[in-house]
Amino acid sequence: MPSLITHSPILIIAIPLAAAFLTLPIGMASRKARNALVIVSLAFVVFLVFALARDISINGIHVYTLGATSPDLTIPKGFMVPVRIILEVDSMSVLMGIIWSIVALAAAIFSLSHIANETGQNRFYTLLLLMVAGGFGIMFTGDLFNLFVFLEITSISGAALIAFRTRFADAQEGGFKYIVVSAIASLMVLFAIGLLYAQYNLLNIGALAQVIQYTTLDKIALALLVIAFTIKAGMVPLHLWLPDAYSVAPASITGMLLITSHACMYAAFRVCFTLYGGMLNTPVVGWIIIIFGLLSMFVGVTMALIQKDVMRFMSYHAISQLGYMWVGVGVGLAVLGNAGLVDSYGKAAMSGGIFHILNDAMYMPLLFFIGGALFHCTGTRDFTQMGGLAHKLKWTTILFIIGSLCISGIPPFNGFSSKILIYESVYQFHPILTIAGIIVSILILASFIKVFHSAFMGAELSEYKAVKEVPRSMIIAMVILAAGIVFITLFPSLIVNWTIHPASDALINQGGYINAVTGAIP
Amino acid sequence: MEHIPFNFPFLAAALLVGISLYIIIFKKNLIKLIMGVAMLASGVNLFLVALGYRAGGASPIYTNVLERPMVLPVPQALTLTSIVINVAVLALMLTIVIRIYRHTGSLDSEKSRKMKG
Amino acid sequence: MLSKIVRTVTNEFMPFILVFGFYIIAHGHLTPGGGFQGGAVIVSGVVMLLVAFNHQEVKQVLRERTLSIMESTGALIFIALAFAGIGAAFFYNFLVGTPIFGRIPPTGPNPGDFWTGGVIPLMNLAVGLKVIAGLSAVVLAMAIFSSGEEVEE
Amino acid sequence: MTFILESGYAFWNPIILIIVFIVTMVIVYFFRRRGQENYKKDTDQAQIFLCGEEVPEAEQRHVRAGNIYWGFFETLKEYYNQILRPHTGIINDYVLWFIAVTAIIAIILLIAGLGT
Repeated sequence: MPSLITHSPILIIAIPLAAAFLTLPIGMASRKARNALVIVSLAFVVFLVFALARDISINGIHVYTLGATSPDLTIPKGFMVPVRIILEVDSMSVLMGIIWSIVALAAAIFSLSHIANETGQNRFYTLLLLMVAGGFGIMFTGDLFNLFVFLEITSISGAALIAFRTRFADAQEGGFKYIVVSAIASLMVLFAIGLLYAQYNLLNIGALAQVIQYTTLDKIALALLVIAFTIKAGMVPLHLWLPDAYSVAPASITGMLLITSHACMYAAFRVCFTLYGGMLNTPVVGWIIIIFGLLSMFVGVTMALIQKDVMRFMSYHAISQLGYMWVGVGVGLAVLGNAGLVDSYGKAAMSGGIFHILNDAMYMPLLFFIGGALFHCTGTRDFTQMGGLAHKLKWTTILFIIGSLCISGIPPFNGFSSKILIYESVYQFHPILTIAGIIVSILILASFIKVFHSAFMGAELSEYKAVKEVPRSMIIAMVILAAGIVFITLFPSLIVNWTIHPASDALINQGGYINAVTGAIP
Repeated sequence: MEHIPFNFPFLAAALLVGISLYIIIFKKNLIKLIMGVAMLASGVNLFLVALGYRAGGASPIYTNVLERPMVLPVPQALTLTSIVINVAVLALMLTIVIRIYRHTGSLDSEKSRKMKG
Repeated sequence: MLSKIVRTVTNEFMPFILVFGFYIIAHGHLTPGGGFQGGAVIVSGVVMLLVAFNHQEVKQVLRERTLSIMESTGALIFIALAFAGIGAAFFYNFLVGTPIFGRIPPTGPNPGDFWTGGVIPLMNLAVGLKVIAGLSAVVLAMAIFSSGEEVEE
Repeated sequence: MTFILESGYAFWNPIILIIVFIVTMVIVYFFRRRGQENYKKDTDQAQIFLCGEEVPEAEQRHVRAGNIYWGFFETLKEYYNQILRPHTGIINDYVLWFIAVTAIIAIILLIAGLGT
């Protein structure tokens, strides 16, 4: 057991990777065995992530060096700097890992029946598991170049999965847009890595953070990195590809793609706080992040109001929810240079933003899954044609009510508890941010009332007489996420104290991240 | 490498990146767009390789016995990884474009806009 | 299908391409090259076959199912080799000091000893297998696609 | 303690809200029970009265999503015309936005991001 935890950072990445290549030979023999393999490996990963999280909450940052004689030997004998690939997991990374593992498991369970009638299912699960491995890689790596590699793994498998249902022309288009945007963004990340490597001869984030100077080239590298991760996360005005790609993917994949957006957001925060943290004494970068967040909140929700496609509607809401997190964490970044302000409200704002990531990762995939369930039942994504579905889809209706109350921040659901943390702390930085947040919240509620009324309420329509309740595996997947929502709703303080506050501390504590890699060497 | 000399490879890399961005933004043919992405990748790769170059350096292979300083091998390893990844990206892009062509019968990016707004 | 001359030349060249590709894969730990490069060389031979012959004929030799299994096997060998070192750490080079590829070369310029590198040559072989299968499948799929024929899953 | 979320200025306890919600529901139910006794289901009392007009079928009465919030969109027509303009659906434009925003942010950082 102790050695399992010691090796857990790499096992969490390697087990989905190994399972990905096992699905093909096993799937040729038996479909049931393949499904069991996928579910069991992902469930084991969930277990490992929780064990790792417990270990980190006790022992602090977990460092794992690949290929060394001992996993904690970050700097080999005779070297002054880390040369090997290093995984570095702190409280923030492991929080993202928890989110990703739960959503991936739910998405795999949802896929069992959602894509049951498609061809090439073996490849679907191969790509899904590759995407899981890539996502964990983004979250856990302590090395800039590996960040790029894992980003590309996630983008390639994500694009292939978006275009997976080859009979739909729009799915091909969405997949193409996604891969072009991702490829260009990744190349920009590589360019920025080149700029940093040219000056410091280092690729490790911790070691780079120790020596970084904030020269002109560093500023350009910062702009390239932040904007590349921003477009991958899908913030306004760089969000244009996001609804196109999300609305055509299979619903289980849309839920996972949302978490890859969160992962890219995490990467942007990691670059801002850990890599450049000591240099950012001006609030400029913080304000850039806040403005992206504000624009996303407003444009996302107003664009969602006029949508007719249910998945597209949810995608715009996803953008608007990302805005809350950027505003919360951006306020923390803007006051980072001032220790007094960080203590008085900066840290609280960051906690709110990070708590909102966790909440969003529970209810947004749930809503995407419900969109997929509606598509599964009615054969259309256009909710202006739906009506009276509550008569047939009882479970789905209840889950939709939970999800929509959460996203609009209605007490007592968890969406409210994170939004109140953001509102109260952000108000002291600038009151307009809180006002904007509340207005957007109202618009979100209005738009969900519209969908709920038109799709679920009303008399039973004749064209949907034959609709049956969605298959059991879909309901199980949605109930897993809903159970997460209920748990966070009932125990907000337990979650905040156990995961959220350590996560925001980990982002602020640049020295701790550096020390974990460079150790005693000054 | 405290100081990067202004020399030719960087100029070529910048030129490649510039041309490829022009192609990606202004050419409406999807195949040309993919060529633009491939060129962008080449530009970035050239930039990376050029970073590791040292004037008069030998290739970093120990089996060629040369008593000269070697160029940095790390950027070459990075470039190689990036090339491998770009092969996968390009193959996927081309496959999807073939599918788009099957569905719409056109390679114009202005015609393949089923989703907007 | 191209003329008889082209087909004959292709047939004659194929063994040389295979040998050269395998050389690059096997000497990846000593000279420039490795799994991907050698695999790409061998796949260039597959491309030559596709040009000289019809894709229907090539498809009968390189079945999609075989290629998939080859690809998965290559990846699994790679991951298994990485897992095998987990006694120390993932990717640990556990073959150093053993008779298989275990010799330690002298530091500095040396003529190159094939039996060095530990797991690296083995990993190169695994990667080569994967790249050969994967890239062949890509090239074959493109050829079938562009001929307008529908691919079966 | 595990139920109470301290935000620094106030606290938030979901259990209190749930209890209040349940109590309110009980009160509402109590008042509802005291409603008119003479209301009967399945009689003409339950029929819809539409100024004497013929009442349409249940299916026809459903208000579809396209008709909801019409006034809101009519008021914000100018805003929506502006905001829909970048949403062209053309991949080239997406990349143009990306490059333009990168350039702007880089210039902002070079001018204003003085750092230490």
